[in-house]
Amino acid sequence: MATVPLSHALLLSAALFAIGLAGVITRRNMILVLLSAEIMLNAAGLAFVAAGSRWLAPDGQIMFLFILTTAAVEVSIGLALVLRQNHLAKSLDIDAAGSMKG
Amino acid sequence: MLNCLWIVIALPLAGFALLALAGSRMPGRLCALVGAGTVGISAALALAMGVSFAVSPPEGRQFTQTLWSWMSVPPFSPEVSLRLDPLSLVSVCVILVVAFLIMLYSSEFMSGDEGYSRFFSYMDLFVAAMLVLVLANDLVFLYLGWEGVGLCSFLLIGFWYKVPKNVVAARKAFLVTRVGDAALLAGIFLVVNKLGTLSIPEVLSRAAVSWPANSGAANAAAALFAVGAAAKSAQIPLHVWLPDAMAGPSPVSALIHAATMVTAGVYLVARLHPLFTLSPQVLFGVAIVGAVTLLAAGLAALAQRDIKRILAYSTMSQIGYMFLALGVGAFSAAEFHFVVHAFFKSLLFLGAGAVIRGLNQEHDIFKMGGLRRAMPGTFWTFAIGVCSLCALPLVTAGFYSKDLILSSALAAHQGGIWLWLAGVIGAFITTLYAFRMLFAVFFGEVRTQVSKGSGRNMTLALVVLSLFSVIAGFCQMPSGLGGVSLFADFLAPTLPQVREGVGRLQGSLSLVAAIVPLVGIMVAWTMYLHRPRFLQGYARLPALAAVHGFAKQGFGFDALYDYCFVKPVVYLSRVNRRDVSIAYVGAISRVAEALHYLLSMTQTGRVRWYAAGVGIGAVVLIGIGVLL
Amino acid sequence: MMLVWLIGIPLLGGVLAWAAARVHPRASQVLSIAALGIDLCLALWLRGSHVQALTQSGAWIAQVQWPWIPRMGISVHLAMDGLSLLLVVLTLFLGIMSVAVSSSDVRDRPGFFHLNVLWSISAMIAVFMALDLFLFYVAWELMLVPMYFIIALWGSENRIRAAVKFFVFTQASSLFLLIAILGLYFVHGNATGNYSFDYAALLHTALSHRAGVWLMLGFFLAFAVKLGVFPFHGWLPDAYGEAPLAGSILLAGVMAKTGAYGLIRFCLPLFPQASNSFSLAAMILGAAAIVYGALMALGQTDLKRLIAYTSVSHMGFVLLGIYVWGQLSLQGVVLQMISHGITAGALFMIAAGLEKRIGTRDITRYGGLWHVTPRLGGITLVFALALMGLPGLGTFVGEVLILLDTFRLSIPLAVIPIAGTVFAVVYSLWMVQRIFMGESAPRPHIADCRGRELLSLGIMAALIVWLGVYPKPFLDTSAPAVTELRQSAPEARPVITSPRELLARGLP
Amino acid sequence: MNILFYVAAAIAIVSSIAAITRSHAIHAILFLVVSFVSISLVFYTLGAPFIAALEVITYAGAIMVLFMFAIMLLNLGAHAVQRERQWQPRIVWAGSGLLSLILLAQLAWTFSFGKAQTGSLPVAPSQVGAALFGTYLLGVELASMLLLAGLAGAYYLGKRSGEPEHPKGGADGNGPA
Repeated sequence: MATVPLSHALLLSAALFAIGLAGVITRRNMILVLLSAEIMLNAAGLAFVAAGSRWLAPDGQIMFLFILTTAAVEVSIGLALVLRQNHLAKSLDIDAAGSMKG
Repeated sequence: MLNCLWIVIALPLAGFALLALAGSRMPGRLCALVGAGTVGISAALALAMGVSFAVSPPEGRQFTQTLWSWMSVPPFSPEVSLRLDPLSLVSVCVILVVAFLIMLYSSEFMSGDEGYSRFFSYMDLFVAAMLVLVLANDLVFLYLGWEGVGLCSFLLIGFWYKVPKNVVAARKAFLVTRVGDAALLAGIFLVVNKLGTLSIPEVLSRAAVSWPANSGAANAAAALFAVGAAAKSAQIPLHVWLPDAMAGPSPVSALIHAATMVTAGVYLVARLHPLFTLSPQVLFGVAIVGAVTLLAAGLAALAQRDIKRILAYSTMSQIGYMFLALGVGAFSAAEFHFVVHAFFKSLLFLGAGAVIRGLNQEHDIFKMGGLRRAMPGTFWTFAIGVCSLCALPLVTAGFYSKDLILSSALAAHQGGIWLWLAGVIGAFITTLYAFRMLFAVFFGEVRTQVSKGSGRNMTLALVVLSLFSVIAGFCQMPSGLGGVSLFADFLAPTLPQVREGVGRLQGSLSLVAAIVPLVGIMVAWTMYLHRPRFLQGYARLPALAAVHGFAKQGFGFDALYDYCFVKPVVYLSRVNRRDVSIAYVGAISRVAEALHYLLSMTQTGRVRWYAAGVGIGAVVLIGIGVLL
Repeated sequence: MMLVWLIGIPLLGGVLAWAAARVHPRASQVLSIAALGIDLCLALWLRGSHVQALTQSGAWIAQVQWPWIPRMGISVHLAMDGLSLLLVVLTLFLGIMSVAVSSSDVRDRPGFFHLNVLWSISAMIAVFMALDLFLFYVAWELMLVPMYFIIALWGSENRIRAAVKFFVFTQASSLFLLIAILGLYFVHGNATGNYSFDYAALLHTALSHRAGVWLMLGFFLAFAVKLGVFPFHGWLPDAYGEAPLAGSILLAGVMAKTGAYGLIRFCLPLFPQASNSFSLAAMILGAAAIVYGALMALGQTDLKRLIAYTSVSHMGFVLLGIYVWGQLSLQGVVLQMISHGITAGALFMIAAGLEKRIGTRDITRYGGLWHVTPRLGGITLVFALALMGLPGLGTFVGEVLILLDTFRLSIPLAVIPIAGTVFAVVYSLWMVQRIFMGESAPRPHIADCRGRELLSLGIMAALIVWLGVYPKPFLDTSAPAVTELRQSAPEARPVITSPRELLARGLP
Repeated sequence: MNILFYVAAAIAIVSSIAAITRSHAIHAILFLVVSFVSISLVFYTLGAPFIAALEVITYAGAIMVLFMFAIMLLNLGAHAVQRERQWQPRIVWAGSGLLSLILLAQLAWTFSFGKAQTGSLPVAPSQVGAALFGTYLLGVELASMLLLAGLAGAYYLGKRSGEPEHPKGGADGNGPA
């Protein structure tokens, strides 16, 4: 089975991570920020799995599992909060929630 | 008998303590009694000791009494020790007698003044300090008396403290004399440093041994002591405080600024004369200062209108004579003139006080006049004082002491003739301003009425003083007139004999010196009494008016010192009130605040900005990782 | 054992005073005076009983050494010689005076106030007796905390700013002290193998010149700030001005002396060569402080700040005297410290009295008080004369001894302080005349000083006169201690003879 | 086999970029689903079939559906799309894009050293299962507790404030959860 060099896999995860980061920084809609966060999480998981396959050890995949659970929990809580925020502040704009100023 | 020497000082000190602590509760008469009494008793004691000293002098004609050792740090261990020798004995007696008479006078003069007990306590403190100065056998103990005297002059000049002018004058007096004291202190340090001892006879003997004539150390020490003496005796460079010191009551001016304190400088130079003979240059400098002062002060006195300021400048010029005598090496002549001057100058001041009191605080002589009939007692005693001041030949004591000075100035080996000439011109000017004052005050028509005559005590004091200022001269007669030299012989061991010039030139010149006062009286009479209009004509000339104004301010010394010392210091302290040297403390706190503001700017509150911050942080860290 | 009691009694007294305050506010004051009184008697008894220790130099009057942290070489090592005995007696005396007189401006929480006063006094006594550098540093820090509370809680208008400024200034400088102590500890440790903080052990450590200079500067900075020397006196006018009466007296009277004591006991003996090369700069600093303090005192309108600046000027004399390191100048320094403590204490009492009577500290609003309060005027005059060094009063003896030794060292250096004494005349007379002379503004009736205030001021006036007229007992007490110190560090004495060489030497 | 990897990677990247740039929320989510599916394909090529399946089930399935619900609940209308567009002007994209590119370049530079190969042997789910309940037993328990916490949190936050613990009427969620 032809193999893929580890650096390429890591490169892919880095790219996805960067895309996710750009999304978090740019989007003002809370949901899409959460979305981009998901991309970043997934990229991290990809890196783990790539490393796991490189060392032929199941640890990478187990780590992905844990990332998966956290991602799931994070989304559920995140969305609940977004709903509550939308209910309170009548807007999904992330900048509106700027009361914690220095 | 002699070892109760310390009681002479202790009595006035006790008087001071008693009056200071319980003065306000004592009735007026008791205050005067305590004040004058203590001084009287110590005067009597001093005279008794004087007699026993003259009758059976202790060995070496000097007696020292050490009370206790003041500080005991090995090389520098001053003792509180007193020394009685002819010089200090004469000075003590004169001081105590004059002080007692002035106290007697002021018991009536100051009656009714609300600070009555305070006045007598300060006077007692002054007498004690002056006695310490005169009797001190230890340089630092002398310095204690020296400063104590300065302190009392400060307290007494500012006695009527309600008037701001007096307060400023008091501070000015203490400050200027303190400059001299600093020089004196430096001199003492030099002496201790080089000779290792503080007791005066020890210092003089070691100086004679280890310091060659005209050596650097001798010159420096003598110069420093001379500056100290000049400041205390109000000689030219440091004289600005004396005319203002007239702000004090008249008895104070009589005692402190005529008879005793201002002559402390003369006493110091006389006491340390072996040190001064070691440096002829400084001695000659002293003579020059004396000559310059007597001329300048005389001229300034001519231009004054205030009776007490005339007498102040006159005191300055008479002390100029004493410095002249010291400068030419005639130390006993200076001491003799000090004695005579103490009598007639305190007489003049007390007379002036009586006049001022009589014309309820009128100081300007041209507003007085014709007091001859109104206050006969004061007039006659004042006239005797004036004659003694101008050294009326043969009759007054002033003649003998001034003649002694002039003849010894003539005999001086360095610039004698010029000094003599200055002295004679000075005598002429003295006669001018003295009789100008006499005519203005006592002759001519009455301008202000006399409201208060002088009482019994006051006239008694005036009469006794006038008596002294006449007979005091006969104990030291020049060789031409009977050659009695009782005074000089008495002082012989401690002060060198007076070298009288002999020969025809001497005789003729001293004759000239005797005639000058008479000529002076004639000139004064014509100018001020006979044809005053003659003088007014000249007075309007702009040049003469300018000179007159300039002389009136005491030749601009006041303005000079004020400009180059007082103004910058006051300006500097006012500008620097906020203490610029610790501004850096404020600067540190301001920098901290600025940094704080910068950091708080980053907390914008927008989530995306924080995410970007995290991103930037990651990039930076990885960048560092990558680069290193 | 006696020394531990000396520190313990004020500590105990403080706690009791705090407790007693709940019973009756006056009780805490009485109790603290009693505690300090017992302590003072203890100290005087020590002086009396150990006379023979005073005669032959080198012997400590009393010494206590208990192991504290043996592994680090730290021990509670307290010892007392003539110098520290005099300073301890001065501390206790000023403590009693300040507590006795300051009942008026301490209305809220008197118990806590007296606790702070007593604890700071015991810390100061510990500073004067600690011979273990670690214990010295602990006591040095402990001194600050109660004083901070005294200023911050009972001070006048902007007391918080002044208290913080005081605390930050002294705390920052004592950090340098800590670094220097540790530096010395380690240098000594790896040089000789035994790591110890003990003074005797650290005394003769071999130091390279550069290390010596840096460590010495660490010590010097901390002590110079506490001494209030010219460039480091930023906190002094504010702290003295804003502190309550007891605070000002303790600050001016005793805390400044801890700085001087530190220099004499630790800075010069521990680093003789470094101090020698630094001595010229320090002496010039001292002389500058004299003139600068005098000049600044002239410009002040707040009476307490004026007295603070006079303290800067007098501490300039002390610094000059210390770095001349002569037998005369050091004994002069001891006397200058004692007489300045008394003079500054009394002047602060008078300033507080005047502020209580007239309601403001602004000196331009005073005037013509002599007529109303002659006794207060008389006493102020005595202390103003002491301030300017009139012979016959304590300060003169101190200044003369210092000036003479400086004169023997180098004449140009002695000229500035002598000019400084002339300046002193200006500000002290100006102060007295501004308050008591001149026309008096119409004022409600003001009571002259009597009772407790008159008694304490009278005692202090008597003391300053005794110091001036018969200072022998004080000089004899400090003589052996001073000779011992000078023998332990002979190289610290600078050698500047001719002005040319002075200029050639220039700054080290 | 590795051709498949590169194709899937490309699809993943493109669809991710599309996901974050769509102004219409639903389109974004759909693109994301495509991205997750392609990533699961990548997992497969890397020899982790179990994870690939999981990825599709949880990520693409559960989480995206959750997002879908959220968006549906918020019933973002046409005006939302319009607002989205003017919420992120081009300039902001440039800034964040630049930052991401820098980050990408750095990571690329650091990863470019390794020579190792991946996916030579697939890691069987049995191995994963054994390790899961072997060494990582504690981790699994923690993960389950985490999920429980998430459940409780979501339930509590989802409830509108002021609503009683047990609604009196029928369990008809009257209004958005």
